Amino acid sequence: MPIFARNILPALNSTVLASDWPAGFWSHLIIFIVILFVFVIFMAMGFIYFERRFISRFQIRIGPNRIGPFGLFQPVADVIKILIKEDIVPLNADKLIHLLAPIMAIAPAIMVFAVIPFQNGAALVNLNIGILYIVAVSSISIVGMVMAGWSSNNKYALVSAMRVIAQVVSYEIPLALAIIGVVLFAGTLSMNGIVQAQNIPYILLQPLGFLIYFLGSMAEINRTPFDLLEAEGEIVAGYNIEYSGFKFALFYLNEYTEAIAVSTIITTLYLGGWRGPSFGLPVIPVLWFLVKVFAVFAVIIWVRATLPRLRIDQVMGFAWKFLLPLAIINLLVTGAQVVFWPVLSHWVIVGVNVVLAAVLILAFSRFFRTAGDKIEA
Amino acid sequence: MSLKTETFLVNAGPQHPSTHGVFRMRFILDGEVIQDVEPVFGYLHRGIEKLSEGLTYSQDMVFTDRLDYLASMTNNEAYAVAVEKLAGIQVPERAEYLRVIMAELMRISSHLMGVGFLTNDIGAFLTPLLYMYREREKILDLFDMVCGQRLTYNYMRIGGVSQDIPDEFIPALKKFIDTLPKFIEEYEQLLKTNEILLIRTKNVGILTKEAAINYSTAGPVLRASGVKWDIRKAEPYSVYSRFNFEIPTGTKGDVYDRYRIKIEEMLQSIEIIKQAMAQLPQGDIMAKVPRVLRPPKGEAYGRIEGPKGELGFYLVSDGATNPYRLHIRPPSLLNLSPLRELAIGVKIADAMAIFGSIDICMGEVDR
Amino acid sequence: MTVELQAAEIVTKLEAALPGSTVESGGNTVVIKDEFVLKAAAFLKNTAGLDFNYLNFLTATDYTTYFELVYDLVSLEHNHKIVLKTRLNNREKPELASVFNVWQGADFQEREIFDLFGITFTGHPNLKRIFLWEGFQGYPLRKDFKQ
Amino acid sequence: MKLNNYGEGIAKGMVVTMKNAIRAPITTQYPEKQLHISRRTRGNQLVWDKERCIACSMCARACPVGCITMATSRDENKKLKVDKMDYDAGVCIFCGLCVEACPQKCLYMASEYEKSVYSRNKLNFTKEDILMTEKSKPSGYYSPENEAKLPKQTLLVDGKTWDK
Repeated sequence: MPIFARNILPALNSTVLASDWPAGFWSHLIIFIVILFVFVIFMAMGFIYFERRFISRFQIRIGPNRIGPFGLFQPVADVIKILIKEDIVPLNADKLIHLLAPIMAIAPAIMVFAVIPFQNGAALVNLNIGILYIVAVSSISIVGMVMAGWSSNNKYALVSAMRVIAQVVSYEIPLALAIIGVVLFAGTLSMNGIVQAQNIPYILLQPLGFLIYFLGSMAEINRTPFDLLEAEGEIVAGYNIEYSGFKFALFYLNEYTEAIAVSTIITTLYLGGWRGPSFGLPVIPVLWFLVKVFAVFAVIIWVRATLPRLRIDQVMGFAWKFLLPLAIINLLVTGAQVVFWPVLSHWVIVGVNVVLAAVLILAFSRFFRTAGDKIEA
Repeated sequence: MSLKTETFLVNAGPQHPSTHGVFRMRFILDGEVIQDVEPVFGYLHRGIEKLSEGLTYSQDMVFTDRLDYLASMTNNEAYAVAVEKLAGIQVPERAEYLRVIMAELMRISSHLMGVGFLTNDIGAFLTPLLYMYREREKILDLFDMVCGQRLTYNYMRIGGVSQDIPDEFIPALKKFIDTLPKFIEEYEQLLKTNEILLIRTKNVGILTKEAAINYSTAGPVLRASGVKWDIRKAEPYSVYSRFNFEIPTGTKGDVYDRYRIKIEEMLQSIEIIKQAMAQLPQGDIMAKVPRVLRPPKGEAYGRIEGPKGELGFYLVSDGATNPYRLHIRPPSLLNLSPLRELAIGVKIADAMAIFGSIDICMGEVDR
Repeated sequence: MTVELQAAEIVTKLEAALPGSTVESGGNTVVIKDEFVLKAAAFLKNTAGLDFNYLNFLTATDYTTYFELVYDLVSLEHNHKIVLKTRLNNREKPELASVFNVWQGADFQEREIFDLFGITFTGHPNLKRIFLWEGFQGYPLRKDFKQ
Repeated sequence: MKLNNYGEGIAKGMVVTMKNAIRAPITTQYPEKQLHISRRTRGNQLVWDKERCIACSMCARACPVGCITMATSRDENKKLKVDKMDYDAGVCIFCGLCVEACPQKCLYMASEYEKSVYSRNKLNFTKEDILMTEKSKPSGYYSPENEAKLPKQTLLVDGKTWDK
């Protein structure tokens, strides 16, 4: 390390990156990583608070309002409480994997934020393959969950781990296909580039793609109606049933980090990211970004407050029989539009795509047919 | 190619989020599919039948509150009906009408809980349940007003009811009955056509008509399977013969039918309460019953239609102040008997839906 | 309205099919000999016109010298009912044929009687204690049970 | 082909939940806001009017769980008097049968519900503890004169009182 630091780092700094990074590569990196971590943790606490308050409104309750003004410090109290709990490892657990699992789960979820543009160019790294990086990294999280499920030596956890593997792997495919539609329109894989290309939000240009991505990502982060892996009515708490204390806190944080990640990705891909009337002030785009993120999360909460849970075979069937064909059709249509009518006004395409989405959903609604169909996973 | 697999045993309960109390199911699972299930209970066994033998007839009333604690009023009524049959007591008109009003309110409340917990079991995060709690709370308010408790009412007495209703009861009841259909309509919008609810409940856990009869199921479970059997019509007790109401029946006997039956029955109960309110006579609320009741030697079986099915008390008297034998026909326990047959071959999630749709109360199962 | 069938009517039919099975009768109650329970149950269920397809409840009473088993039978079709009773005089080792194969609703109720009265039902597929734990001493609903 | 089940039911349900989200919550903040409970509440305490009591022990005999222990003796005028009247609120099931049994109507349930204690033996009350004083709040259970004195019950059906 000393040799590396003394010789190679300055070389890197001065030669390769000096021009791009005004404060020097490493200081830039460290500062921004710290900012990101703080951002993620604060956002997670904000999300926890927001979810609890908002869902209680749907359930005609008040929600946590005791600690601090409007109960704002409730998440802080929860964190303190959870951290001072005893860390219990089951006797027959695979101790090493049991320890590594939460770290394995949370690291990729935080890594996603490296390429999220909070403002024009304000990302940790403006990768030119940003979206590809996200797709690659975000699916590593499930390895942690599977490790947790396996190492806990608990049958509920094992069932949950099996469910999460089947579910997340299936939903990766329609998810990626839906993203390609956006990429085709934007003509770039860079997250910042995609935002810059959105003169009208892609939710209008890609209504079907948005729907597929939204549903798929809800399955990916295991929210209702796809929250099979922690279906408390069936397998109690799922993969993290044998976790307590700090390790459980990491899983809990992971759950919300993934929710934030998905909300930010949806905001970036479909809702125009940081774009919005800025009135010439430098902070406004970040605010726009946050408002959109919370709006997306509000919809997710709304869905959670309303819907029951699907069964495992129905979840799998939904991915393969409903989302995947739709995603492929969407991709073909988008490709055709980009290749054959590149000069056509965007608003015409918006109209065509909205109508097409409605027709396709109606046509595929036979999936919800209830007469005696046994969909085997 | 075949993989070598093996089944494994999973315990759901006694502490499990969707067992409605301390109930345990031992699943033998092949992956997600249930190969065998054995219901295990007795965790809440308090020996009420034995305890009752040691106390007087009027004191036993308080134990019936603790049977099905979501429907204490009807338990009270069933016991009172049985003892009255044994001792040959004629109940005054007004008391009968009050009993009908209370029993139907209790039925609405119990069915609200049944539907709410069913949606909870199939994964709706508390929302429909909490909406239904709201309506149940209004009913509990009314009960509280009449008898001073929210859960263990101890309202019915042998030969009548304990206290007359206060003046503000009827206006409050009217208000509640008028607004309830609106809220039920809201639940219908929330649940009736919800696609996810449909695919989770339709064609799941089909209990055929023959099986339902053979397994001695009762109440909504039996009616959902298409058997038109309701004690209120089959053997009208109290003043039920004076009211116009329908007995809703299902066609298939799946989870969805069991859910629909409960909603339909609530609407019928509203009709009964409206008629009972209109006909409510003035007069006594208690028959002349000796302070220490000594029914003649003999036995009697009194039954009513409880929210969960036929609830009956089989009493044997040897002429003393205590019952010689008191047996409870628990609808919850008997409705559980088809559980094993229904659950074999389905996935865990469906088993929970089936279990939720049977709508049991552990206080009554274990007694 | 549920019709309570007169016992005399049932007794004649039972005696015709199973001679010597009934002990006494009165009101809506027929008392039969314990060895005829299974046959009488099958007869009552499968005979046209009777069709007692619904076992309403099944319970037992301890009369200190003998146990009395009560089968409350209902026909949902004809809406009539009858009470079938049988008596067991053997207190040490009471045994009775299970009616599980006639009415499956008897499953839990027979287990309950086994648990609380100690009456063994031969032919029951899963006869074990239902409420109390294995190894509990005594049968609580017997009158001579002392804690 | 009949087009159904395309998500219409889900959308309807979402509208219902949103409609409820705009409504006022029905829960109340308990210690700050206290609702009027039923006038006939069978609260967790007994109130005993010593003056009217004839020491007949009917209450103790009516109790199904035996939480009232009474000991009586004759005084010099051959009148019964209460020596001991212990009431164990930890065993009590608040059925109200004792109140009903009292021929003199000198025993009341209390309309109190904030009686939690840290130790179970603090729930054993002697006759001095349950004695009727100015502070005790007898409820209207089986006692119409008390019922008339108590404030009217807050009802969820009425709505308004819960919203404020």
